[in-house]
Amino acid sequence: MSTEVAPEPVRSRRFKFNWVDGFLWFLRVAALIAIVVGVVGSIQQFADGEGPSAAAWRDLIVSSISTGSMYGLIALGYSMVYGVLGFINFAHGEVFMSGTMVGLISATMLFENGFWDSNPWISILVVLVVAMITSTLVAVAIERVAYRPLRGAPRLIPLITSIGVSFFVQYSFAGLFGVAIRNYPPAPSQLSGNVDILGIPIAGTRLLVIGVAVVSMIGLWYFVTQTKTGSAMRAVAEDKEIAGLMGIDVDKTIVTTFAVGGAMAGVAGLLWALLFRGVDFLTGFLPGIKAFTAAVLGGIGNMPGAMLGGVLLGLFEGVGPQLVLAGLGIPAVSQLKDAVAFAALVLVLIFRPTGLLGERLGSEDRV
Amino acid sequence: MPLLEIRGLEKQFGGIKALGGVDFHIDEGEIVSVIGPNGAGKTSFFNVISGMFPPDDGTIVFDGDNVAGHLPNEITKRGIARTFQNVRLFPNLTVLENVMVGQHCRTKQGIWGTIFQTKAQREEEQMIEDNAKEVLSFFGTRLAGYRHDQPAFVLSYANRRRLEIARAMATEPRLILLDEPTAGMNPKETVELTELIGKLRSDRGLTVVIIEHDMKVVKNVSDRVVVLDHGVKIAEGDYDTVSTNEDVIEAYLGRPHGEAGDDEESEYE
Amino acid sequence: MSLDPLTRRWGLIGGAIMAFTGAIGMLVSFDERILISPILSLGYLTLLLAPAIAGHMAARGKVSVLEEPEHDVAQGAQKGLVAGLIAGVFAVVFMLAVNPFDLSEFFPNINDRMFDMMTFDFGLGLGSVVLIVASALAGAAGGAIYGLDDEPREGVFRSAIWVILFSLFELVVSDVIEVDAIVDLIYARGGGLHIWSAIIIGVLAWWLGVRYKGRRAELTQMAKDSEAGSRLRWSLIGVAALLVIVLPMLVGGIVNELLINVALFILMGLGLNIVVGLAGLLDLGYVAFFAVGAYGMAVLTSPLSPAFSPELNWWVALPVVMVLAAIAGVLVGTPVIRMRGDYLAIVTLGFGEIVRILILSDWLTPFLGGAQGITRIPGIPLGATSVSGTSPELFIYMTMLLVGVAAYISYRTQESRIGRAWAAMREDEDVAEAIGISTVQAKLLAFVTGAIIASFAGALFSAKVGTVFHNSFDVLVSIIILVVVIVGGMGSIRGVALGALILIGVLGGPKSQGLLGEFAEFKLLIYGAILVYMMLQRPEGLLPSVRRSRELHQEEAAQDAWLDKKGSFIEEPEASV
Amino acid sequence: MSDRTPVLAFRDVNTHYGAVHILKDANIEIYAGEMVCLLGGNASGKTTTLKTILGYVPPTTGHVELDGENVNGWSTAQRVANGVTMVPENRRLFKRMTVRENLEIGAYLRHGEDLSEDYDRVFDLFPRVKERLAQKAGTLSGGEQQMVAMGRALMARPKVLLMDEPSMGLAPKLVAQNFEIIDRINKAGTTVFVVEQNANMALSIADRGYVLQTGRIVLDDTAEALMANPQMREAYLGDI
Amino acid sequence: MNKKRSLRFLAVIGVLSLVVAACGDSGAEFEAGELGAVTVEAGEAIQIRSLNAISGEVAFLGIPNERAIRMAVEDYGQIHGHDVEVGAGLDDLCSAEGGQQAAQTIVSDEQVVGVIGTSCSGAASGAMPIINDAGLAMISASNTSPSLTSDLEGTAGENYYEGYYRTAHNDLFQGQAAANFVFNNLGLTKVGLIHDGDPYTNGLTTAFENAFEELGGEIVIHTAVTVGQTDMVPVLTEVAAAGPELIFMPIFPAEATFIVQQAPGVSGLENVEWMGADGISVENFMNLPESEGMYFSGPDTRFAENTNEATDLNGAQFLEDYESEFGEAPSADFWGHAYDATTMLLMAIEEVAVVDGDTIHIDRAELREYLTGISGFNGLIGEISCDEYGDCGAAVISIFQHNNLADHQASKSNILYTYPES
Repeated sequence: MSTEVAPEPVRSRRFKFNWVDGFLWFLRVAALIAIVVGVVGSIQQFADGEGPSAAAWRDLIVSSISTGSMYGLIALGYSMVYGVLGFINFAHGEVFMSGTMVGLISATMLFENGFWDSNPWISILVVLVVAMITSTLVAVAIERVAYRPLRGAPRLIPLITSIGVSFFVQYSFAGLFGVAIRNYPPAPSQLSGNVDILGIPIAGTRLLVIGVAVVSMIGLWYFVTQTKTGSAMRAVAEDKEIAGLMGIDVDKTIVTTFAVGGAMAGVAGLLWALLFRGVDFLTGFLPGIKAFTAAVLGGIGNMPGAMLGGVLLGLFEGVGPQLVLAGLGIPAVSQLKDAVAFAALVLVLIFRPTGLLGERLGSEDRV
Repeated sequence: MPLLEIRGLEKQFGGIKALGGVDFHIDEGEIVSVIGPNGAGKTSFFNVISGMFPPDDGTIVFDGDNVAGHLPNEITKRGIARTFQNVRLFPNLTVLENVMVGQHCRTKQGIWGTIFQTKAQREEEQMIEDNAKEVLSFFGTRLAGYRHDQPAFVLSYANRRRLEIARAMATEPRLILLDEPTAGMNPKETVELTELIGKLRSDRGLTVVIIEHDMKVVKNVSDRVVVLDHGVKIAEGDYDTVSTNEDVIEAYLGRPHGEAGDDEESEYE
Repeated sequence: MSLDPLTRRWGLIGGAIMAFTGAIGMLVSFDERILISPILSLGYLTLLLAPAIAGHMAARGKVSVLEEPEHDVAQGAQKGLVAGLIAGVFAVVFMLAVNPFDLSEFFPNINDRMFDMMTFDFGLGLGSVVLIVASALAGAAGGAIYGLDDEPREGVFRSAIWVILFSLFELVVSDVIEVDAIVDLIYARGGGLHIWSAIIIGVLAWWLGVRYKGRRAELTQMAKDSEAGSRLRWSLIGVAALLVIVLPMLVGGIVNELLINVALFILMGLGLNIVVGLAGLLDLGYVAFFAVGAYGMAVLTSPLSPAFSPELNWWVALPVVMVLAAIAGVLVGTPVIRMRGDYLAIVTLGFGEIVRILILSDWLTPFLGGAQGITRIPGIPLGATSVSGTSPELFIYMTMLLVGVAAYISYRTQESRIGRAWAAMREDEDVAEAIGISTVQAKLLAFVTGAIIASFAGALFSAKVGTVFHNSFDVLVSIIILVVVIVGGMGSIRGVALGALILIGVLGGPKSQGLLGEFAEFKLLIYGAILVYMMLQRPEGLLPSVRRSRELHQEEAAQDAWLDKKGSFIEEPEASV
Repeated sequence: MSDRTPVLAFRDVNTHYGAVHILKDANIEIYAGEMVCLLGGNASGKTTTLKTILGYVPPTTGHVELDGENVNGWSTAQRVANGVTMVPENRRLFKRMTVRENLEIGAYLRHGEDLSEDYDRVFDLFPRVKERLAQKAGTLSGGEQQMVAMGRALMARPKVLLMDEPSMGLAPKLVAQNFEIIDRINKAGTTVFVVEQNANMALSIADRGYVLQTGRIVLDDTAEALMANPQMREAYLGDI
Repeated sequence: MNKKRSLRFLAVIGVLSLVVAACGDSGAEFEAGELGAVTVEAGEAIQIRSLNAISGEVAFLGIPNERAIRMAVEDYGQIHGHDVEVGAGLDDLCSAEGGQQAAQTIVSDEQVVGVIGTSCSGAASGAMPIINDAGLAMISASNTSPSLTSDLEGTAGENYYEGYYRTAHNDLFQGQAAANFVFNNLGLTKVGLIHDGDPYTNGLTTAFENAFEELGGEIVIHTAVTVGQTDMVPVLTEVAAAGPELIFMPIFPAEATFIVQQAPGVSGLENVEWMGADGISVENFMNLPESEGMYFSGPDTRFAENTNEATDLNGAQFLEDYESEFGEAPSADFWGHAYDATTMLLMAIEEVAVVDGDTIHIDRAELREYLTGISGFNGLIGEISCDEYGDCGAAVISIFQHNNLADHQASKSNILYTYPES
């Protein structure tokens, strides 16, 4: 799709007027105007001393980025599976939830015998490992049982399967763990305080969350681009048949992909525990959809895109309502948080149909 | 006035110039072959003409109107039909349905007619079916009889190529673009198809542009041959002129065995 | 005797299922439903079905295309016994492993009630032995059944299925029979069949099956052979229509209420079927159109609509609602028109959520009532009376009328120029465009038609319930409609109806109960399991359309011509957008 | 020749796809150093033959031998590790990966071995490839891609190189070039098994040939004899 | 399954036989009122039904209600020699359509005399048209929406139907109580309100807003979270920006948990007081360290001393029985209301029943009339009197401060305010 209008017939793009394009242009312009007016309104409010204080804005932004980086980690799993198998694994949110849920058992046990407070770092590490192992196992099991028999099926089939898996895992956990919401023990005191970064106080847990996300992302990037398994993964993503011909065990590589995606979801599970503490069997649902949105926002199949998409989505939904909608004079804006997130997705896709970092495929790939 | 006249056609994909200012024309009733090495931009050329991609620059004047930048369905409606290099049928539709759907742009019954089963709608459906059968009969017994109700995916490779041509014919085009119609066919089938292409012109009055690697086919069917390389036209003329053109030999045909120079480098460029 | 790995595998799977259903509390919860009084509850059926199926599968062994399967009762029973034994031992090991710990803090359903249930109230010691024996016997029975010849095996299956159906659907049966004396003859007071009535039903099912063997096949063949427009076809249609008209009179309010719920989902299923099944646009936000229909009708007819309250008659409001839905279809459809597959899925899902969030938001509360919804929506005026959910035996006819309209629209479009264009677009969008189909038009038409059909459902819903709240329109509804379409058979009208009947009618919908109220807690678990099972075993759905089953069984149906097809034999993910 | 062990052999192989009988009692023997071609039209079972060699399609009866060993039940990876490599039709490079990565993947199963010698061999055959090492494979021209595809296969140090339709859809010059290279690879000691529809071209460089028709091997002779076979001339060589 | 369906069966045959059947059915000497009557033959049980949210997110509310209903029926014993049967607990799914469907099930059995339910106000709006049409009486233990009864000043609510009663308090009542407390006792004038999109929570915040503004206070922000939301920083930032002195959030535990846990990370909320309502005065929320110091409004649950006059059971005894039977304390605060509602219904049945040998006749219109006339009934929740719109709440709202993390039951006794002020 061309994003430019060229009215003169000689330099002919899609010069012929087309009302779909017209409508999309209308949307783009309307959105831009709304955003500009809203932001100006908010700035005006801020200047008038209304609306959130500077400190509140700071907290909001930091919190949005940390939530967003958690989305990003989950989104990586969507993106990796999409890259390799070409379908959206709706059950990935449940993979994330399982890590958080089982991690809770270890955290509760550690808390009950006092280890949590005496050795917070080791405790967090233990929870991290438990969450990662659980999520990895769940992801691999799902692949084995539900997706492997579907290799080669039209892509709608595994997608629907993943919806089924998602229900199944959710309600299995509801049955196993009960439906009540449970809470992780409060973050150890060493973490709950503020840390000064360049003179700006930032909540320790949020900083840790962002740090863990960055480290995981770098580790994953190294794994995918610099190791043999990583290049095998990319090869399988591009052409399973040929990868198999080169001696790559395609099934094993796919399992690896699920495992790595699961492990990242497990890390996200720990981050969830640090950020929100409360867990129930539906914990994976909304973050799952958000992460999926983030993956698409960044350009699905693209790993840096997933991370970027996650952080941006966190910012859109966290800061967006306050920054744009409040400025437009809409009441109770944070209620519209999720609507803003999805609207942002629609807008981004209208501007860039392949997502932010999604590749525009060349003619060879397309036709 | 030529049926199709193209000037300065340009198209880039991610920094790679697929078409670098191609001029081209074809008169009503002509059969022109487009040849060139792999990756020379032949298929991109078809894609741009048929509207799959808008050109970056240039004009495509078909029957007096510039159609550059129009949507593919609009271009098809104006009378340019095409087939695809790697055969793209609707595999789960029956043979007959594949052809019937080709007449979409020549028919007009909408949702109301469909829901209320108006007389006009019923007549049109009948007409679509009759036309489709008529088009299929063009291929003799190959796609006739029980084949009508078979899903397209059970067809043999050659029959799929034929069906794709039939589907293109059903759009009632004036110009038909055939992308490697004989690829993957055995010599017998190739000969048969070559004759068929001739019949497209003689029986159906179609103008044909064809991309082909099989030089026998090119020699047999074309009035004129256009050679593309790196998105640029490097030669044009009748078969004999083109096939002896040094640039064409260098870029595309290669020298017959034994004639190759000793210069290894040049051989593998 | 060496252990066949397949037997071991099925035994372990069976055992895992036993342990799993116990640990999630399913067995205990199902135990409250008596099937055959007093010997069998749904819980024990579930518990013993696992080893029985394991035994059956173990006896079946590996199925080869080339060889006729062998049927031998003794051998089947033996294999089944071993598989059942393994399953039972697994379940016991599970119980013994978890028993020493107090896990109730984390696993509330691993509790005494579970142990009591799984050990048949005999205590852990003796009970374990009993469980193993019972499981082994169930496995042996399952295996032996496989070993039977075709005819008796079918007889056993038929009897078992009918007995289970009669006991599960006690509510319907007693609602239809209506005469207390007869109901009491069949069912025990506390629920469940009497033993003797179960036996009679089983024997009858067997006998009728044998007696009319071949007749059914003959009949269906006859129905198939009857040409469209022929006398036979018309009389068949007539009989079906008569049945549909008379049926609601025969059943009571509960079943009619249930049927209305089912019909609403058939309606939405038919609409979504046009979008997804025919046009191939994966819409995960279909509920948005349902919401537009429901809220549109509420605003137009309710005297309590907050801002704008014309208090129109339902019939007058309906066309307005349809127009609103069509506009919504265009508004949602246009931005996504250039998006494909998965992008379309997430964006439509987003639209669905946006609509729900906006309805709820305090921002639009002055217009749509926000959290307080819109109430006092009048029913559908019909002559002197007004039909609403308070009289389901009349309202069902309204729903059926609109279902009929939607089915007719689907049926007509499917085999027409428009239907072919959709089919082509579904198969290959680029090519469809290249052969002269305006995909923009085709997509919008699909969206709009789908939206209008969903708005029918919404309009009915408002009039039926009398109130609308935002929580009736969450994303789960979209997904369940999709599941209905998929399980029933994409692209197939009959399939959608069957899917809705089974899922919504039996298991229950997102906001309604099905016949099996006991399943409520586990409804979505079962939905998930059904969905996965269907996708693995019968991805085309229960009653698929021809095209759809072609698509999914291309490989099997293909002649060797297709084997040499160009391209890969492992399908590559298509490059997106 | 029967006293030697064939590098690759089919022994009475039958394959089914669902209920469809594809290969019917196929017997093929390929000896070290040979260049053998398998000719056949569409739907004759050529692709199935390749899939059977690589283990994607299990024979229902009969077996495939590598170096005299029955390899039924081996995974594709095992077979590749034992010296079977294929150059697929249409090149099929990993377009989003660099040329170097493509070559590395060719040597995927050769863990920890020094690859410099193999690189040299590839660069020797295709000097052009060396210049393009850091480029994304998708940006190369058609001819260059063909070279990388062959280089990638050679990186596995195959005992038998399978070529799937090396002339399909290629410009005449490229077809000639391809067969030239195949010839050279064969002369350099690699056994080559070419599956082709273009019988003229294939027979011009092959030692022997098999002709496959609807799953059955109907002819099996030296290249010269096949060229001279009148049936052959009519059906596959385009003389009508 | 013992149900009388003769009328419906005959409807199929035709109007004529319907008339005949109807005549034949009412041949007894007992004269039924305009809503008809239920005749319980010898040996049969009197049928009542329980309709509560027993699955899903709001099950914590519905399950103790249903249990209390069963306990009440058991404690009450036989009525004129007939057992009382509740049948399987019906689920209102906390939604209008769920309520409607369940109501359909209830009215399909013509032997049913009355219903105890629903748990959620939305469900009542779906169920009542059908319940009312069938002439039944329904008493809810936990519906609080004003629209179901009246505005307490003599105007019927928009969803008021005859035959509807409740022992739960009207939101307007609690709104007034909470507003009074905040304005008068705490002396705060700037309040932020958070609801969660549920009709109940939204109704309560709206009631608070009206009452508080009436008193002269200022609602600086009235916003909402959504059910299932976890990231509360944006909404808290929005609230903080408005500068409230107290935040009143009558929402449910899941979202409230996230709010109190994340509030410390938001600048501007450091000195804010928090107040919740009965939705979160539950164990798992009050176990959170962050919940300490919060105020809670809700029905006064100091029922220990109150005795239900129909069963002679006091609150302390009830809780003891409950714990011994179900192994846990009730998960919500409306058990007393449910118990009283049930005994009220049973008492009404007993009073209006016309005994005819072993058979009894219960006239539906008279049943309603009796319920409307209830006055000064002593229940667990206090003295119950019904008004003409069915509000029967004992109407004591108490507000306590959570000051004892270790023992939240003790906190519940730390009552700072009760309404009406005595």
